[in-house]
This record gives sequence, C-alpha cells and structure tokens, in this order.
Amino acid sequence: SELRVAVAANFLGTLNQLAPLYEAHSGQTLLISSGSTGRHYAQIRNGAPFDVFLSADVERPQLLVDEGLALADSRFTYARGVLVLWSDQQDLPLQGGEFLHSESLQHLALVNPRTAPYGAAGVEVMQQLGAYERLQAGHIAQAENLTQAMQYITSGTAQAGFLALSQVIETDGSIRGNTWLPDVDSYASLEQQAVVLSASPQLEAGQAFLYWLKSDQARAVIEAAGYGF
Amino acid sequence: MDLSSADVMALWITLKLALISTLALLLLCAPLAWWLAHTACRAKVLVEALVALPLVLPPTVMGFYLLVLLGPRGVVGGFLESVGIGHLAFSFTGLVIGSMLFSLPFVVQPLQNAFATAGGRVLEVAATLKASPFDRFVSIVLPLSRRGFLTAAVLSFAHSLGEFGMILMIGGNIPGRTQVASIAIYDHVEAMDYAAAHQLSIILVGASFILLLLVFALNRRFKVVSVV
Amino acid sequence: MDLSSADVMALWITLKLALISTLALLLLCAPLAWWLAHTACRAKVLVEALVALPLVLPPTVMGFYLLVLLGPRGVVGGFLESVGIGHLAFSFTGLVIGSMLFSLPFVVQPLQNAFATAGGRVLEVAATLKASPFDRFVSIVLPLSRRGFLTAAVLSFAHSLGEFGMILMIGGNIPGRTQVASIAIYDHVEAMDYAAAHQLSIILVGASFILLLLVFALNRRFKVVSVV
Amino acid sequence: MSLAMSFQVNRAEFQLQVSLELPDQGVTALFGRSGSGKTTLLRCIAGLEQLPGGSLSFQGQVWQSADEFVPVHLRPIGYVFQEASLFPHLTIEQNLHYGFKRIRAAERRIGFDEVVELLSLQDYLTRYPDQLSGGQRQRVSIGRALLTSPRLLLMDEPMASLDATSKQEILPYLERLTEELQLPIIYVSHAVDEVMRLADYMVLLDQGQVQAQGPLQALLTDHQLPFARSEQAASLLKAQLVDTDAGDGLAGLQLEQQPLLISQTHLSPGRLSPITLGATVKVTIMARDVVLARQLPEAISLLNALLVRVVALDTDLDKSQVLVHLQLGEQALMARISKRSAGLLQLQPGQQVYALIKGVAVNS
Amino acid sequence: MSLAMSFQVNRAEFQLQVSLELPDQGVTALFGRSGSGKTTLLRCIAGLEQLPGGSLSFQGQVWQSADEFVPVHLRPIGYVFQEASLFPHLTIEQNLHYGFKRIRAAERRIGFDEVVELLSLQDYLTRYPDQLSGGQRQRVSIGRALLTSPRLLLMDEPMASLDATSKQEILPYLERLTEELQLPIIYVSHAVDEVMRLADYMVLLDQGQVQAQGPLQALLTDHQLPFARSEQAASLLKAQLVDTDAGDGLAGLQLEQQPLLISQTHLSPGRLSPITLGATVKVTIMARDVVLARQLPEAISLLNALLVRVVALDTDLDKSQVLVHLQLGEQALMARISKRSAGLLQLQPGQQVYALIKGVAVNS
Ligand SMILES: Nc1ncnc2c1ncn2[C@@H]1O[C@H](COP(=O)(O)OP(=O)(O)OP(=O)(O)O)[C@@H](O)[C@H]1O
Ligand SMILES: Nc1ncnc2c1ncn2[C@@H]1O[C@H](COP(=O)(O)OP(=O)(O)OP(=O)(O)O)[C@@H](O)[C@H]1O
Ligand code: MOO
Ligand SMILES: [Mg+2]
Ligand SMILES: [Mg+2]
Repeated sequence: SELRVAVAANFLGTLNQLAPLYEAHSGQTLLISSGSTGRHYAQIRNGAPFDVFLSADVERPQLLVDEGLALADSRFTYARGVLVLWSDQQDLPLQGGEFLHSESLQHLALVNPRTAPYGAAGVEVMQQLGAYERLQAGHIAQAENLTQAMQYITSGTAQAGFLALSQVIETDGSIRGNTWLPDVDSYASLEQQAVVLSASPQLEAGQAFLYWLKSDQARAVIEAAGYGF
Repeated sequence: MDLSSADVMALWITLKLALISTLALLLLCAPLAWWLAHTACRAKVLVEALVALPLVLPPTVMGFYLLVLLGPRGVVGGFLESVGIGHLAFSFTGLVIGSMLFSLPFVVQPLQNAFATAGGRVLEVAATLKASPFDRFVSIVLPLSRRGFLTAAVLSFAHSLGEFGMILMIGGNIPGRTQVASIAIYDHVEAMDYAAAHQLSIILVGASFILLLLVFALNRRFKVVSVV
Repeated sequence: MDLSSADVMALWITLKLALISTLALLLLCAPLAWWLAHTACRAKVLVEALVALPLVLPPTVMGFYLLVLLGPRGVVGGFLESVGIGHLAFSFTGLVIGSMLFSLPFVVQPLQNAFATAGGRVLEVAATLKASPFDRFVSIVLPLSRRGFLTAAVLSFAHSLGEFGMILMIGGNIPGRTQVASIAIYDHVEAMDYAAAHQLSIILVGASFILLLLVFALNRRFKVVSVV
Repeated sequence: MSLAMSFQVNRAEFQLQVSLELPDQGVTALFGRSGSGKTTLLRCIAGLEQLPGGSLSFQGQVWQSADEFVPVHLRPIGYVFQEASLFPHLTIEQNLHYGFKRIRAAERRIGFDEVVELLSLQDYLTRYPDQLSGGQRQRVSIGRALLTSPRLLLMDEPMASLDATSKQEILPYLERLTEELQLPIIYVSHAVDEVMRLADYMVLLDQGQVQAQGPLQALLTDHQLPFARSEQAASLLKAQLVDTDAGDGLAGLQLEQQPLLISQTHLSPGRLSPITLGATVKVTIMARDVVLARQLPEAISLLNALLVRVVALDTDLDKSQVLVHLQLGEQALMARISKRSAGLLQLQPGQQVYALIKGVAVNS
Repeated sequence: MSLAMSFQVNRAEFQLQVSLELPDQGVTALFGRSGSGKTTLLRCIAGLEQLPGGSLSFQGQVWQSADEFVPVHLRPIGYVFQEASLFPHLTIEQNLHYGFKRIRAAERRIGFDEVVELLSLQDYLTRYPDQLSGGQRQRVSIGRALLTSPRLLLMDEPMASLDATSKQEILPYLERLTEELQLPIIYVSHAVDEVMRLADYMVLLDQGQVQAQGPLQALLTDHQLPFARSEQAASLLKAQLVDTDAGDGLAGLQLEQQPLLISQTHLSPGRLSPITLGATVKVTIMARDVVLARQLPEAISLLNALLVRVVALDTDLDKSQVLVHLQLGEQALMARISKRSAGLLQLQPGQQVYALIKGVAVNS
C-alpha cells in the first residue's frame, strides 16, 4: 500500500532519504508529491488525494485543522529550519552580515518573504542589521522557492543570499561554500509542521508515518540534513 | 543511463498527455476554426478574443481557477461528482482538459488562418465535381491546410510537453498518475539532483527534437502548394 | 480598486515587456520566416525543429539554463561583461531576450505559413511593375500576410503576459524592475491573498480581453483576401 | 424545351434578370459583352449562387424553387470555369480523377483514357498544375469536367487560351458528345466562329438582360441584332447530302433544290461515323464570302452558284458596305458587299441574282 | 534590330532553346501551339527566369549576360500575364496605380485617365478584383502594365477573354502606342486575325525551338509554314494611298501600279491623325477571299480585280483545295481555291489571271 505525501519542496531531498528507511521499517511506500506549500494548501482544499501534508510552515497546517481538513491531534513540528547567509564566493565578508552593507553587493537572493518563512526570516535579519532599507530598493532578487534562490547564486547573478542550511550541508555534515549562520533567535522560528488529512482513507497509516518521523532513526537523518527541532 | 522508474513513468504520461490533448484539440478546433474563418457573424470577434485569453494568465493561476472549477467543490467538478462520475481534479482527464484549454489558441489560430486561404474557388470546383461539403473539407481543405495543421500540432504538442504550471496545479504532481516529465525535472532540480534533472531534460529535448525533425522532414516531402 | 503601487508597477512592466518583445520578435522573425518559407535548403528542417524547442522544456528549467548562459559566469553574459556591456540576467533586457526566445515558435510558424501562401505570381507581377524586393515585401507580402502577423502578435503578446516561470528565473523578480504582473498574481495566490489575486487577474484578463477585441475588430474591417 | 430558369441577382452596380427556357439538347451559346453576366448566369444554373426568388428545372427535375435547392454537388452538371482552377495539390491525373471517382461506375458514360487521349494529356499526368502551360491547364479543366459524365455541361470560355489546332481537335469531340450522349452544353464564348460551328441555339445577354434568344440561324440573320451587322455575319442553312464523293475531294449537297459542293473534309470532322447519304447537313456561309452576280461568270474559281432573290438591302452598316438579305427557297442567305458594287449591280428587292460561294467557304 | 537574345531553359520534359534578334519597334507576334514555350520565352525576356547561359540586350543595353543580370524591377518592361493576376488586396484603382506611382512623373508617357477611359474601367475603380468579370480583370491587367510607361511591352494572350467589341476598342490603341511612343510589343496570341492586324514581325515557336521568324508578310506566305496552308492563310501587301475619298465610302490605293479600292473605315481605325496621301498602307488579303478568273467577269459584286501571274500551285493542302501562289509586281499574293476550280481554269505556272478581291476583304 502507498502513503500519499504532499511535501514542501525544501524538504523533498530529505524525505527522499527517509522514504526507503520507512519502507524498510513499515513495508509501506511513500508516494511523494513535492511543491510549494501555498499550492498544496490550495489543492488540499480542493480535494487533492493526499494522506499526509508536510508543510513548510505552521500557518497552513493550523488553517487546515481549523477548517476541519486535517486532524488536530496529528499536527506537530517535524523539523525546524536554520537560516544561512550563503555564497559560493569564498572572498565575500559574510560573517556578521558585513557584506550586506557593502557597496559591491549588487543582488541578494531571497525567497519571497510574503510566501516563504525563510524569506521573512531573512528580512528580519537584515532589518536588525539596518541593511534592509537600502537593499530593498532594487538589490533583492526574489525567488519563489529556496532552490531558485540558490540558482540565482550559483549562476553568479546574485552574489549571496539567504538559504536554508539543509541546502548547503553535505552528507558528511560539512558545509559547502561561504556561510554565515545568523543567531537562530534573531528571526522567528522556522518551524515546519505536519498533519494527517481528514479526507484520507488511511488515517492510521498517516498517523503511523508521522509517529515514525519523531523516531530517532528519522530524526538523525533530518538533523544531518541541516534541520533542528 | 539509469532513469528511475518514476522518470520513465513521467515520460510516458507526458507523451500520452501531449498526444491525446493535441489530437483532441485538432479535432475539436477544426470546426471552430472553420466557423471563425468563414462566418460573417459579429460575435466572431468575441470568440477570437476569448480563444486567446488562456494565455494571458500565469499557468499556475489559470490552474488554480481550473482547480476550483473542476474540484469537488467547483461547479463542474461538483456536478460531475453528484452524477457519480467523480470530479476531474488530480486525474489524467483533468490534465487533458487543462492542457487543451491552455493550447487552444495555438490550434485555433493557425487552423483559422489556413482555412481562410484554403477556401474560395477550388471549393466551388470540387462541388461541381460531386464532392459533398464534408468530402470537400477532407479532400481539398485539409490537404491545402496541411501547414496550418502542422503548426497547430507542433505548437500544441511542444507546449503540452513543457507546460507545467497549470498541470502541477490541477494534477497535483502525483507520481505515476499526474506527474509529467516537466514536473519530474522540476522536482529533480528542487531536490538539487542536477544530474537527474539534466538527464531527463536531455531525453525530453532530444526526443522532441528528433520527433520534430521527423515531422518537418516528412512535411518537406509533400508538395508545397500555394493556391495560384 | 486599491491596487498596490507594486502591482501597478508590475502591470506596467508586463505591458512594456509584452509590447517590446512582440515587436522585436515580429521584426526579427519576419526574415527568418521568409527564409524558411522559400528556401530549398536541407538545413531548413533543422531550423524548423530548433525553433519549436523552447516550448519543450518547463519554463523554469529553460529559465535556469538561460540564467546560467546569460549570467556573469555564462558564456554570453561573461563575454558581454568583459566588453563592458554587462551581463543580462536580472535586467529588463534579459527579460526581453528570455520572453522572445520563449515566444519564438508562436511568431515564426504563423509567419512562415503566411509567407508560404502570400508569395507566387503576384510577387512576379509586382516586380514587373517596378517594385524592388523590399518594396514587394512591404506592399504585397505584408498585407497578404496580415492574418499571419495578427496571429503571431496575439500569441506572442498573450504568452508574454502570462508566462512567468522563465521570467522569474532570468529576471529575479525584482520589484519595480523585473517583477511582472503574472508573478505578482502568483505571489498573491501563494500568500493566500486570494482577493488581491482575483483583482489583479481580473485587471489583466479584462485589459487583455479588451485589447484583443479591439485588435480582432480592427482586423475585421480589412478586406478578407485569398489569393485566387 | 426543358431547361427552364428564372434568376435575379443584385450586385452593387449590376443586376441580372433572366427568365429563359432553353433546349435540353444540343449546344446553347451564351453570348454577350464582357461584364454582361454570362458567368453569373452559369453560376446560377450550377447552383453556385444561392439566391432567393430563383427557379430552375432540368428535364422535369426541379433544381431550385421557392422551397427547394439542390446543392451543387448533387446536380448532374459539369462546369468548366473561366479560369482553369485546378487543384494545386493534386497531380493532373488526380485532378482528372477527382470527379471521375465520385461517380458510380455504372453512370460513367465518358471514359478516362478517351478524354486523356483526346485532350493530349498523356504526357502530363504525373505533373502538378503549376508545371503546365496556360493552354494545357485549360485542357485539363475541360477533361476534369467531362469525366463526371454530366447530363448538362456548362462551359465558360473553355477554349480561350487554346491554339487553333487544339480547338480543331476538341470541338469535334464536343459535337460528338452532344450528339451521341445527348449531352446538352451551355457554352460561353467570344469567338464567333466557335459559336457558329458548335451552337444550335443562342442566348444574347446585355447588361444582365436577355436581349435575344432563339435558334442560332434565326439570330445570326436577324438584322436587329449585332451579328448580321458585324463582319462576322453568317447564314446558317440546312442541306441534304446527296453525293459523298463528287470527285476532287468534294461532296455534293442539295440546298433548296440547288446543288452545292463542299469539301469532304468539312463534312464530318471528328465524327465517329460518316454522315449517311440523305442526312441533313448544317452549312454556315459567311456573308462576306458571298459574291453576287447578275449573270453566271465563266472561267472563275467560284465553285457554287445559287440562284437567289433579293429581299432587302441594309445600307446603314458602314459608309462603304451593304448587307443584302437574300431568299433561297425557304431559307435566308446574306451577302455583305460594297456599296459601290450594289450600285453597279443595281440591286433591287425582288430581283433574281446569283450568289456565288467559294466551295471552301462552306462550313458544316 | 536590337532586341537580341539567347536563352536555354531545361525543364523536366521541355527544352527551350532560342536565339533571336528581334526588331525593337512595332509588334512582334509570338506564335505557337499550346506548350510550345511562348510564356517561358516572355518570362526569360522579362527576367523572371534567371538561368545561366542566357543573354539579352535591348537597344544596346545589356539586361543579361554571363556576368550581368538586370533584375526584373529595373527593366523598363510592361508585362501582361496570361492570367490577370491582379493584387487581391488592392482596389482596381490601386492596382492600376501600383506601377504608375513607382515611375518618376517625368518618365510617364501614358496617362492614367487615358488608360482608364480607353479600357472602360471608370465604373470599377473602387471595386476589388474578385468583384469583376473575367474580361474586366483582363482589361485591368492590360492597363496596369501600360501605366508603367514601359519601353518594351510583353503581352501574353492579353485579349483571350475579351469580346470582339472590346478588342476593337483596344487593338487600335495598341497600334497607336507602338507608333506614337515607338513602343515595341511582343505579343502572344492564338488569334490569327489579331496577329495579322497588329504584327509586323513574327516568331514561330515549336516545342521550344524557333521554327521560323521574319516579317509577318514573309512568314504568312511561306508555304513551308503552317500559315499559308491553313484556312487563315493571308498575304500582306504594301500599297500607296492615292485617293482618300473615291466615293461610296471608299478610298483608292495603288498596288503595284494597279488600283485597289478599300473601305475608308478600314483605313485608319483608332489612329489619331488620318493617313496622308501618298503614305504606304499595309493591306491584308486572306487567301480564301481571292477569287481567280481567266477573264474579267461583269455585273458581279467583286470590286477589285488585279492582274497577276501564277507562280506555283500547292496541291497537298487538303483533298479538295489548292493554294495558288501569285505574283503581283514585286509582291506575293495567295489564293485558296478548290481543286475543282483549279482544274476547270487549267491554271499553270506563268499564266496570267485576274485575282478578284472583295473590297470589304481588305484590311489595313
Ligand atoms: N514548372 C514546370 N515544370 C516542368 N515543365 C513545365 C513547367 N512549366 C512549364 N512547363 C512546360 O513547358 C512547356 C512550355 O510552357 P509555356 O508555358 O511556355 O507554354 P506556352 O507556349 O505559353 O503555352 P500556352 O499557349 O498553353 O500558354 C509546356 O510543355 C509546359 O508543360
Ligand atoms: N462580387 C461582385 N460584386 C459586384 N459586382 C460583381 C461581382 N462579381 C461580378 N460583378 C459584376 O457583375 C457583372 C457580370 O459579371 P460576369 O462575371 O457574369 O460577366 P461575364 O459576362 O462573365 O463577363 P466576361 O466575359 O468578362 O467574363 C460585371 O459587370 C461584374 O463587374
Ligand atoms: O508557464 Mo509556466 O507556469 O512557468 O509553466
Ligand atoms: Mg465571365
Ligand atoms: Mg502560355
């Protein structure tokens, strides 16, 4: 039997690592549909055939619960994102956000703060550093998701950008490129929550998967992928 | 090359979707295009403008509206559900409908242009040679409109291959059911599996290129005709 | 209606982008389409297939490859940077180039079809009436290809309005510079601000509809001509 | 008479108003100046102009009436358009086959190979229309129409771009078709010689109105009409064949009890079987080929001399010429001579004179 | 002689191989069966077929040679195509203006209104081509070509769909143009009467080869060629005008010291100024209009009698006819008579006979 999982794009890579483990554990395969959280939310409201939703934020799962589309008691934080300021150019002074004040900063990659929590977090950090005002006027390249933000940087078009730690961490735990990790308390928590959807014909299986996500086996993988809890 | 089975499946769904929606569009739009090419009705202008509209909205947004319409709470989806057929969102049928709607202008306009020039005297001649209206359409209009059909088919087919915003929205990116190659590529990119993304892109582009080459080469072998 | 100033700006950029890229495409593709319509060269088939290819890949993926190409580290962008022009990513010029590339098949194919039927005897007649090749093109081919140009312009314009996957990638969605209406609508949907999404969609669709109506109505007033 | 029609077409600056009953056999010539409505009338008959108020019936079958309209493709007509209008995407063979294969085999009265040979199209069958000359295209379009084995053939200047030799090959075939297959033809032409040769009946159109209609013979000699007054004026007479071989390649006819010699080659060009003795032969004598004499001249190369009576003299043709209407038994003959000669001969109505006709000037 | 050309065209089953020097004045008729290459040759002259190995020069200017090719639009030609080929998106007025406005005003030798009036196009100026009849379209296409004030006019069966009256209006105008504007015309036509009337020079094409060329007069009487042998055979003679009014609407000519009366109306149709006394007049006499007699008959409506000498008899035309070649002073005349008459008259070469010609049969 298959469990149909809608997952936020930023967690897709991690979930792909988890899937075989869970299959070995439960004998159940995961049918993974990745995408933006906003889109998944709209689709679930319109009858999308998913059992479980791994959102990129807290808001959408909460809304689904409020609308009776998700089981209230299934909602929990499966991962907490970590924001990084990142560049593939080693010589940029990223530490302490110094580069954000630099005149040589042309374009800074950022996910759309209106739709993505990482974007909002990045804005918070910039505001605290007093750099947002200046950068907002034409220096911020807004991506629709984290992958695009990273592509802006790797193509060399944006010199640096705010990304998720999960994007730049290697399998051995080392961090690629030039990174600055802002203090996790300097921005609103990047909690990512999961819910079981009420329309699912296999509620127990969904709950079992979410329960497994809290296991040490799963948490080790999630942590290695650059998330906290 | 070691394509994952999901990728192979995605390629297959893509091909099926592009073929079915292109064929269905050609069949459905031919009468519409013929009417547009020959009517003197004033409403024609309205229809012409309407046909082009699906292009104006971003695919995902169009997809969103379609989703609302075809989903279980939508007017269409709700009705279909109530008569026991089931709503159309997240189904292959829904994909086909979305894809067709979106490629509508690419089919109607070239056909309309072709029909507008393929008419005239030769049709009258054919009538005097005992060809019924349908026979005339098949034996005269179709061959003389070959290039129009070719353009319509190529644009619609290629667009169905590449379009994913709308398909993602009403299809739901369900592997094996509604996950098409373009979404699979997108997913690989999202998962930063660039190798898989490049590989699938190359296959999609390569296969399309060969297909297009064949189609155009075949077309070359026909007589180029202008109605003198 | 209380559109945010960002939305107004986005609409304005969208309009500018669609107009400029459509005009530029019509100008650039006319010679190409003419060549395709009249050459007996075998390479023609190759070019025809190539022209249709931009449609095959998902726009975001195409956009990614283009970004890599046009960005400062890319072959094209790097070269332009080195000669002091600056790379093209995240600039309006880059948007125009991306948009043009993506609408290429919508312009080339209808024009090619129109040119293929608008040639022939009347061009020879025009030559005997002292019209130079360019003069013949302007005075005979253009008017006889009117419908082809109309189709090319409508498809390209409408597609430029709605496309956003590629534009996002190479434009960087920089408000006031490269943020177009389609991305703005998309953002509203993603942000669950459906009211704003509806409003902007209605404006975009409504304005486009009126524009298309005008264009088609104007077209109706011309004489419908088939080369007898 | 059973091709009855009545049509009214209103165009910007042109009205066609026609009510006609035409014979449903033989060739009816449609004659008239450019723009007089010939093509428009043919289109109405074919059903290509669907206009209210018209009516048309052919051999008792209603093709158009207030509440009926047989569509073009169900009418058993063949139509040779004024422009060849071949199908550009089909080869010549396919063009010819187009109508042919849409007819049930049992209804085919005209054979494919026969038409191809007659119109000398063998060499072009695999070509496309744009690889033919103007005249070749026109021949194909004639063949294409014939191959539907129509019961009524409409031809709009079918020979306009053909040379004399081609015409000489095709005209006799058309004559044969009308006779052997009882195929009536409505034939638009500007060439008087073609019309005289082919037609039995004539309709004269002028600005959309029927100016005159009737048997060719009557119209050609009617001095109200332009024919008799033109340089092409001719008389049509009926004679009996009495001697198929009168020596020197001549054949002997009997015309109103008087002998008339004509060339044997003129007797039955293209006909399958030679005309039998005693058969009626149609003879065209151009007015300008008739010489009048008060007495029979000798040692002159004018083979035929017919005794005729002067009926009237038409003197207002031209400053220098007169048209002399003559009576030959029951039939009418015209002579176009110079005013000077008329004066010298002191021609008067009632007078008996000899009409001298060159043997070679007789057309059958 | 200064329209010199040499062309070679190779098509699937057709080769045109032509090397010609044509006069650069007057009308040159291009004659030949359907498919003989007339249109192909005109296209070569116009520059519409750009093929290697050809050469062409007109009045000393090279239009085509091994290393030069003047493109069509830079050649001062007018071309009337075999099909009218009007611009479908332009009104008749715009069609006519198309070439006209592309010519500098100083170079315009033919006026807009003049052409419109002559071709009776006033009523159609605001219409579109698909609203005209076939003949009307053809007239527009003639006008359109004329309005570029060409220095060489190429006409491909320009009158094929015109009625006799329209032809009678247009032909004299063309004659006038050749004379007054020194405009040479190359004229393709199947109508022998048109050619005889208009042409000074003739080229006979057969299967892409020049079968004969020369002054019209010489070709028409050359008994190697099909003309002399056809029913349309005619002789062209030169005579002097000696009396503009000989009474009865006649004019008197002097032909090789013998008098010849012709109708005044035939003398100068369409010409601006009447021919002056003593001028040379071109006279066409059809062979079938010549009657031979051993002695002068009396009281007969044959106005002209010319004393001629029999040169030769052509007996292999036809079973019943002979062509008699006659000598009239320095010029040649032909008579087509029946074999029977030739026998009765016992015609022999060297013999003197009277050639009787109807006054009305003389064309100038
Ligand atoms: N594109 C072509 N390919 C092959 N053969 C051709 C092509 N065009 C013309 N021909 C052939 O060339 C020959 C000459 O054609 P052309 O048009 O010059 O004839 P024409 O003398 O003008 O005849 P017509 O009096 O019928 O117009 C014809 O036999 C024709 O079939
Ligand atoms: N679509 C149209 N609109 C207006 N007038 C038209 C239209 N078609 C034809 N006419 C006019 O109708 C008249 C008759 O045309 P028709 O074609 O019947 O003439 P026709 O006798 O065949 O002449 P031709 O010998 O030149 O072919 C012409 O004066 C023409 O200008
Ligand atoms: O036009 Mo799209 O939404 O980028 O596939
Ligand atoms: Mg006509
Ligand atoms: Mg020709």
